[in-house]
Parts: sequence; C-alpha cells; structure tokens
Amino acid sequence: MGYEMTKVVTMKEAVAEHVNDGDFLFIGGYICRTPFAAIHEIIRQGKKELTLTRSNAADDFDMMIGAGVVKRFIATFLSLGFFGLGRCYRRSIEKGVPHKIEVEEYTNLSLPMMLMAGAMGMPFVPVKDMAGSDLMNVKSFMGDDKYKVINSPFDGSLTILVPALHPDVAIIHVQQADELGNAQMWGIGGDCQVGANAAKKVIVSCERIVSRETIGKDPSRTIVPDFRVVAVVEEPFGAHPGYTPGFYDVDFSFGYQYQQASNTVEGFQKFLDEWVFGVKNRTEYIQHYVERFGYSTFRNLQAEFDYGYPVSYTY
Amino acid sequence: MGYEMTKVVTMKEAVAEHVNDGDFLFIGGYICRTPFAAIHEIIRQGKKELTLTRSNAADDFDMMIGAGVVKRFIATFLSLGFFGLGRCYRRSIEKGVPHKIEVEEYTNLSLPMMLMAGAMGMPFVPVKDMAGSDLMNVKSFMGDDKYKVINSPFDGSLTILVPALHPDVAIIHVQQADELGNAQMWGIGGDCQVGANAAKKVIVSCERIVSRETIGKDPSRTIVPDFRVVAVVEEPFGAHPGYTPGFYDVDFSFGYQYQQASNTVEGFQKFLDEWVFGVKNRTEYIQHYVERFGYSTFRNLQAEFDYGYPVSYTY
Amino acid sequence: MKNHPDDYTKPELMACCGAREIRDYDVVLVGTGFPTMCANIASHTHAPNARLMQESGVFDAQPKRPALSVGDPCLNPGAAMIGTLLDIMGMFLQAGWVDVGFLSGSQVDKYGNINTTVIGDYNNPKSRLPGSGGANPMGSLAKKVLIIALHDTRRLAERVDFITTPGYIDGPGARERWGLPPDTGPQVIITNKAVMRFDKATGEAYLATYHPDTSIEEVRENTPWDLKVADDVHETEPPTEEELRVLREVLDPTRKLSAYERRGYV
Amino acid sequence: MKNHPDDYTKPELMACCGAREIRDYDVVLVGTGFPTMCANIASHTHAPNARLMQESGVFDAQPKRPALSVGDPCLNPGAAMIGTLLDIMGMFLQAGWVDVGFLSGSQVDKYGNINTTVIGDYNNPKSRLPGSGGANPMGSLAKKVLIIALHDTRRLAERVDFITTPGYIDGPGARERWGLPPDTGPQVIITNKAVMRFDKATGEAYLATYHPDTSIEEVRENTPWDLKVADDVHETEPPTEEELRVLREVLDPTRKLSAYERRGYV
Repeated sequence: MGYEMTKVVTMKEAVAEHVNDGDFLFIGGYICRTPFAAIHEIIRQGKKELTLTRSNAADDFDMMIGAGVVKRFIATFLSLGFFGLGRCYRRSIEKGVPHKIEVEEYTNLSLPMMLMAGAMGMPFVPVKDMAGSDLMNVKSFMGDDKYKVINSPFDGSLTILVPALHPDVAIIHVQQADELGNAQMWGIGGDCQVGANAAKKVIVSCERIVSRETIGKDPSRTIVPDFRVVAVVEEPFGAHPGYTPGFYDVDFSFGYQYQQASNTVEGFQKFLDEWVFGVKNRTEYIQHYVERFGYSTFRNLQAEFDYGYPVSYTY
Repeated sequence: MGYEMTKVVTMKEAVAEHVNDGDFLFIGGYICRTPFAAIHEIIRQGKKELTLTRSNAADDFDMMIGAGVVKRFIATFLSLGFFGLGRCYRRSIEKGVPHKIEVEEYTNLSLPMMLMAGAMGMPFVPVKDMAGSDLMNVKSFMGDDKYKVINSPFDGSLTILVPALHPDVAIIHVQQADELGNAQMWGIGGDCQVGANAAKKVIVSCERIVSRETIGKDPSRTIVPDFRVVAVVEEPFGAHPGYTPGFYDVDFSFGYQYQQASNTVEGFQKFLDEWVFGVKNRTEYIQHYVERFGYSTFRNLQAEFDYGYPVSYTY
Repeated sequence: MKNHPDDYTKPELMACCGAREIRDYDVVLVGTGFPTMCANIASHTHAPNARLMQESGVFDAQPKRPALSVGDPCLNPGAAMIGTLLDIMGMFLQAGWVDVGFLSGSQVDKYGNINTTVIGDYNNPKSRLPGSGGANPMGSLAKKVLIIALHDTRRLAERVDFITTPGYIDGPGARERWGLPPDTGPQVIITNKAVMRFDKATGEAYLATYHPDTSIEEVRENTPWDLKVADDVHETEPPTEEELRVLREVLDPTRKLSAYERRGYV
Repeated sequence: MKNHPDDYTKPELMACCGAREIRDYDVVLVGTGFPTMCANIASHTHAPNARLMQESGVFDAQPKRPALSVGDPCLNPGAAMIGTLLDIMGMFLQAGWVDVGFLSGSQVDKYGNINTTVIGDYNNPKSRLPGSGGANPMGSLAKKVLIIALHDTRRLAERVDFITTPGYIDGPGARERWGLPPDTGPQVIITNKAVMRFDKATGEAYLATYHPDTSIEEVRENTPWDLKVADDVHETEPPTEEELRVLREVLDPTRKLSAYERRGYV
C-alpha cells in the first residue's frame, strides 16, 4: 500500500521541530539505550523550561539540569550510579546553580504506573507504595493532584491513587526502526514503552533504520507503532556513554570523566564545550571521540558476536 | 547454580495435581495457542464446577460448557468465529443443557484490564467502557463487586472501576519453555500474559521444551518466569484445532466438524467420545487424527519455513 | 468525471460506502469481512496512509489470504507490531488513538445502540448471542463508529433488547452523562438499502442516501421507527470503476463478499 | 561441625549474614554490590533455588562480570526473562511475589525507616540524595526487607530526616494503618558491628548478634537510640569455610567487596 515515504530527519531537525520550550518530555533509557544524541542536541539548541520525567534518571538528566534547560522534574531517583550523586542535580537543589529546579517525588513503582496509565487511557491508577512515607508529605508543582487517598469502594481499604501522565514528547533510543517509526527493541526495558506510548508525540532515535519488511519478520519486538511517531533519526552509537544491547557496552571511563568534570561548575562547562557545543552532531561527536581516545578504545566498546535464534511467524 | 531438576510432567499429571473441582481457571489462547490438550484432559478427568475466564472465548470454552465441567463464566464473548454461535453455550443458557451456567459479562477491554490488575497487584482499575450499556445492568455471581462507579477524586468525573481477578490456575500454551517453566511466546498475544501472571499457579503447555540456555538467548520473549509455574507439559500440536505461529495453521475443516457435531447433544457427545474420551492423551489424539484424516492432511497444517533474524544481547 | 460501472453487487456497494467514511491517516480498528474490505478499499484509493489494527494485538498486518477472524494466523507474518489485547484495546483504543471502528450486530436501534448479547429477556433469552467482545469498547471509545446492518424491521429496532454497545443510548447528552469521551459515537449505519447518519440534536439516525435500486419509501417501510429524511437526501453514489477494480482484482479476487448476498445483503 | 576460618573481612561477614536470611526458593529483588553478593552466596550454598531479579526488568540474570548497576549490560545475555520496570515492580513486587528485598540508605532509624532523599530540611537540604528509586516500593511490599548499614551515630538515627522508605514508620500498627500488605517490613539491619532484628511489639530494632571483634557495649555506644538487647544475644557466626570459598573463588575472585572496607565497613 502506498504509505507516505519517510519520517527520517536529522536529530537537529527533530529537536528543532518537535521539542518546544516549556514542553513536558519523557526521555527513555536506563543506562540501557539512553538517547544521548537527542539530549546533547536539546542542550545545543538551548531549549528552555522543560519538564522531564523517567524512572531512575542518570547522567543524561544531570547534564540537562546543569545546562539549565530544565524547570521541573517528575522524579524517582537521580544518580551517576557507580560514580555517586548527580553533581549538577545537587548544585541545583542545594545552591540554585544554574537555578533551582522543582522536583515532584515518586518511586520506581508509582511513576511507571502513572506512565502506564497515560499510555493506556486510564485517568489514574491505584498503587501500593508511598504509603506512610514522607513522599506523601512533599508536594511540588503537581500540588494536591500528586496523589489522592480514597477508601476503596470495593472493600473500604485505604487506597492511594496516582494520576496518569501525558508527556508532550517522548524521546527513545532503540536498536532498529523503519522509516515511518515502527520501533523495535530488546533487552532491559525500563519504562521506555509506557513512557513513549503515554506521550502525544514520539521521536525515535535508533542504531539502524531497517526496512518495513525486516520489522515484519519479528513484529513482537515492536514497542511503538508508526502512527505515534513524528520523527525517526538514525544515530549509531547514539546512546553513548550508555549502552545498547547487541551493539556496544557502557563506557565507564567516559562516565568517570563526566563525574570528574561535573564536580565543578567550570569543569562541567568545559565538558559541555568539548562534547556538546564543540560538535555539530553525533557524527562529529564520534569523530572527536576517536581522535581523543583512539579508535581502539572506541572499538573495544563494540559488542561481541553472540546471536540467538530466529523464529518464524508462519502458519 | 543448582536449580531443582524439572517441573516436566504429563498433561494427565498436571491436570490431576493442579486443577481442583471448583477452581477458577484462566485459559489462554485466541484461536492462537489455545491449550486444547489441557482442555481435553480437564474434560477427560471430569472436573466439576469450574469458573472459567478469557477474553474472546471460542470452541474450547464451548466444549467445556457442553461437557458439563463449567459452573461459572467470566465472559466477554463466546462464538465459533467463522462457524457462528457456540452451540453448547446456547444450549446451556437457553435450555439448561447439560445445566445452565452463570455468566458475568464484561468486554475485551474491561476483562483484560481486570486480569492486568490481578497480575500487577492493583486492587481495581478504572475503565472507560461499559458506561451507559446494559452490561452495567446485569450482575451475576460477582454481585455489586462486578464494578463500582465513583466520582474521580482528581476531577470529579464519573469513573467506572472494575476489580482485579486472581484465578487459581492459569493454563497457557506457548511455543517453547524450559523444564522449570520459563515460557516464551511470539505472535498474537491476546490476554495470555496478564491472565497467566494474575493466577496463583501456572501450567505451561508448549510445543517444545528447550534448554535454559536457549531461553537465555532471547529473554525478551519470556512472558512467565519459572517461579510462577507449577507444571510444564510438552505437547506438540497441543493447540489443534487452533494454531501456533511458526508451527501449524488453524484446522478449519476440523472446526467445521466441531460445529456440525455440536449442533445436537448427541453429535456433541459422539465428538467427545471420539476425540476426548476415546483417546488417552495427545499422542493418541494425533495418532487418531492421522489415521482418520490421513498424514497429508496433518502435514498440510505444518507451517511453511520463513524465519526472521536472530538478535544479540551482548555488550 | 468518475465512471460508475453498474454490474456491482450490494455487498460491494456497501463496502465502498464504508471505505468512503475513512480518511487518509485514519487509524482503523477492524474485524473480519466487511470492515477489512472497507478499510482496504480506502487504503488502496483515497486513504493510502490509513492503518489497520485487529483487537487481538495486531497492527498493520500484511495477510496473504483474507483473515477469517481477528486472531487468524495470516495476520501474524509481516505485521508491523504484534502485541496483546491490551495494547490494542487499552494503549490505542482507550487512550484515544483509534479514529474508526466498525460494528455490526443482530439488532441496531435508532440511536445506534447495538445488541450482540441476547434476543429476548436477558435471563430467559430466546437466543443467546456471543456477547460484547470488543464491540462495547469500540462503540464507547472510537472517534467514528461505522455500523453495518441488514435493513429489515427485525434487525433494525426502535429499541434493542439489550444495549451491548452504546450508540447515543437514549438520546442527546446521554454519552456525555455517562462520561464517554467527547466526539465519539456512531457516525453512520450502512445497510443493504441505505446510508443513515445521525442527527446531533436528537441522536437519531436519519436517511442520508438510499441505494440505487430502492427508494425513500421502501427504506422507510423497512425501518421500524419514524425515519427522518435529510433535506439533501439523494441516491447513494455507486462504486467507482477504481473502487471496483481494487476490490475485485486486488482485495477479493475469489469474490468472498458474495457470501454476504446469501446472508440477505441484496 | 562447621569450620570457621578467621581471615575474613567485615564486608565478607556482612555478606554471609545477608545470605543466611535467604531461604531456598525465595524470590529476591537485588541491587548491586552487597545484595547481589548475599543472594549469590545463598544460592551457591543453602538456597540453590533462590531466584534473583533486578528492578530494571531482569529475572535470573547470568552475568559474566559483577554488575555495576541494576541496568548493567552484563545482566542482559543469558537472563531467563527481560521485561520492564513494571514487570518487576508491578507484576512481581506489587503483586506480592517478592520474598526478599535489600535496602541501604544514608540514614536508617530504629523503626527501620530509611532516608535516601535529603539530609537536612527537604526544602533547603544540606545534601540532596538520589531519592527513592525502587527503595520505597521494595520497603513497602517485599515480604522480608534486609537493610545494610554502616554502624555509627550519623548513619543510624532515632528518627531519619526524611522517610523515603517506610520501615515500621512510627511504631506498631502503623504499616497496617497505611494499608501496607500484611507480613511485610524490615526483618534485619546488618551493620559492620552487629545484626539487629525487629521487636514485633514495639517495631524497634534490637541487638540480636554482635560481630566477633566488638561487644554489646560498643554496639550500644554507636547506636543513637536506647538499643534493646535480645535475651539470647550472642556473637555473630563468622563466615563458614564453604561460604568463604564460594565468595572468594566463585563470586568475587577480584575481591571487589574490599571496596566496602574503604567506605568504612570495618
């Protein structure tokens, strides 16, 4: 059938066209498949007053907070993992540098449930966590709509309800997608699928663009259908310094460099100047990486070869 | 690590040990991957007073109703698809033959949502369907707990809540599982995953038992983890006359025979005598099939060869 | 100027009427038979970017034979996405992404309410029908609901015996009172005699167009309520040459639609 | 008679204490470091059928290197199931299938409440910490919660600055009043000086065993509340030869646990 030709654009185009100042963004990833190329582009374009969400935020969110593009954060957690607390996050909250962001606190159960509710058209969902903790005593920009406590109409028991979330834009990075946006993923999922499908628009960043026919060879791997997607960007190595299963490993030494750099405002700024503002796009970023650290370092990140088995959907 | 050896048993053993009279059963399938070997065994063992559920029930539920093993049915739909209304279902409701089953009516949105709630530990979920229809005016064995109407504590709007379901046993048929029950599936999913994970115990019927190592080559295909599973049964051709993607097609002419047979009580009984009571297990069933219809008919059901691509989870 | 051959059958005309309700880029939730045919005619003619899905979990299937059910094996190979019932009914339909849904039923009433549950009394039915399945959520949540029905005084009703799937329920404002999403509801009833649309002010179906071999009077006689007639009522446009070509050469070379003639769609 | 070598480190002892809390067939939700070590010692000794999962979506991983995070690449190849956050936190934890969860925090109080959110005032914190992540749901919903902590009067507290994760909150009955599932809650606090358990009657942690190189007095001095002492208080059983062998030869040949010594676990 005569589908339109393509939604493939550059990351610069995707971010310029679909991410507006003041937008509410879901950004997928869980160290696994972080859409870092998009994050750098958002910073490069100087977007403003964004609201961000994801369960278990990491260096990507820390960097956006440090770069000043974030106003609000619907949060469960933010750290640099093995490298400790998020330096920019701390400076924002503790010292208002570059400014103090507003934080609404949830958990790794309640937040993905809220995204699931958004994805599935449920106005709210009951959750069994948060009860009795100080997470119920702190409310920020969501105010009294952060949660509600009711007595279950079924058995009268105390029940906490949390509201559905509907991000303006979701940005995810996956292994492969076709030109219209059917996006396929494998390995650790985090809250990527519910976050993407909760959003009004989805930007798909991928390691490789494949044919619609290839998608159709294994349709159970698709997590977002094309009609939800507004832009497809092919960004090999797009999750670096995070990883993508089947493609490349986490770059721990780069993570260490980010930690060291972000210890100070000046170091952080220098890091941005080198890795974000100093390059125009992901191609220049990788070029710079190879020049700076050597091709063998780059090559060592490549995944080893260990494929499974193909399956058939025939009858 | 030194896991226990195996949960592999025969279907006779699985049903005898894990399905009790009066149990509430979820039975997976959507023409696709119907666990017919288990259904025949349940009838053969003369289980009693079962409560059944699944979205879009078909010939398998009709057969169990006709065989008299069903007391209650949490329903959305029951038909023989292309072959029209379920004859045994009609006789039960319209004429009380063999007895009148009790039916609680939901939809293909609300019922899988209730199973999802059960699977995810939610006491209830909001749904946007059923409103304004007579589905709200008929209540059976669930009584006032069929649903509740509240004003949303967020915006006051009318909201329908339906309760979580927790079947005693789920029986599903999948392409492959390991000896401890890690079950892998691809193709049309129906409500199989939520139904299985809502249940207290899961019986996994599969086309082939594979090694734990094979499971680990593509862990994103797993829909039920081993600790939820109490029995694993290898039943090649176990979904016949339904189909299993990658293995075999729907047997339409067998479906027609069931329709014709089930037009009368006598014909239905004769069908059971031949295909259920007349054989001891699935092996004898297939033997009888090949003798009755010829090996070429059997062979024609086999899926054509059209495999996709393997993926890697390495780093 | 469009060319309209006149050797078409009634099911072919009805399929074209359904197709014309679909716009380019619509997301269409289909069953088997008529709905699939309508959606495919549309996607082969004026709506190349329409997307089809089946409630069983399939999006953008590429079947090599006509699917006989929404779980048919032929929907698996080549689809763009295969998930679960909840992906389709929850993530796409309940979340508001389905533009068009097709429904049919044993009874359809003037408000577009549909009965697929029982004929007669619910507790002592004359005939037990399959039940809602995906019909109720589709009728509740799809932006445009297209209803296919046989046009006689038994299938059409002043009031269905049982509202399995809500149309406009008991008239204007009822869907809103029940909290059903705004801008949803039945858009059209396509029968073997006519195309009926809904009057927003009353929630009732009225006659929009009558098929070429019938008349306003014949349609009204076969309709068990006092059927209002549109000011601009006119004859239904017959299938175009292009629509018929697609239908017969691409979509239905073995003329499976003719089965509907045997079921009374004449 | 078990043999207890005495060349063990404090982190090794603590890991063994954690392992001993795990029973065969337990489903264990782990983070990285200590929890994984504890669960793996158990599964290599007395609990061969224990199953581990990580909140990121991984069940029964087979990592070839120690995972540095719950989303570590090495958790992918060979796992029995890889799903989503909601599969682990919803389908397994919230649905009541997780037997054991491990937690740690910057502050732990006598009721087993844990703070991983802020030191100081929430709105003007001295130190902003990562937040709940999976800790709150784990502490709310796992059947047995095992807490790992440094034993000093800064990390242990009469009352944490912020309850990120509920232990017994403010005493007996509090979890029940908040609707948390029955038979859940902290089971033990394992520190570098002692193992503390919880008195059901008061919800307070009491001293169950003290580690070999310390004493009841030293433990009480380093605990900022009036620590009750069990009637049968005794010295913690040191690592057995078998536990140490598994730990050093199979699980931690490069002695990564020694990093905890540098963090004060001595």
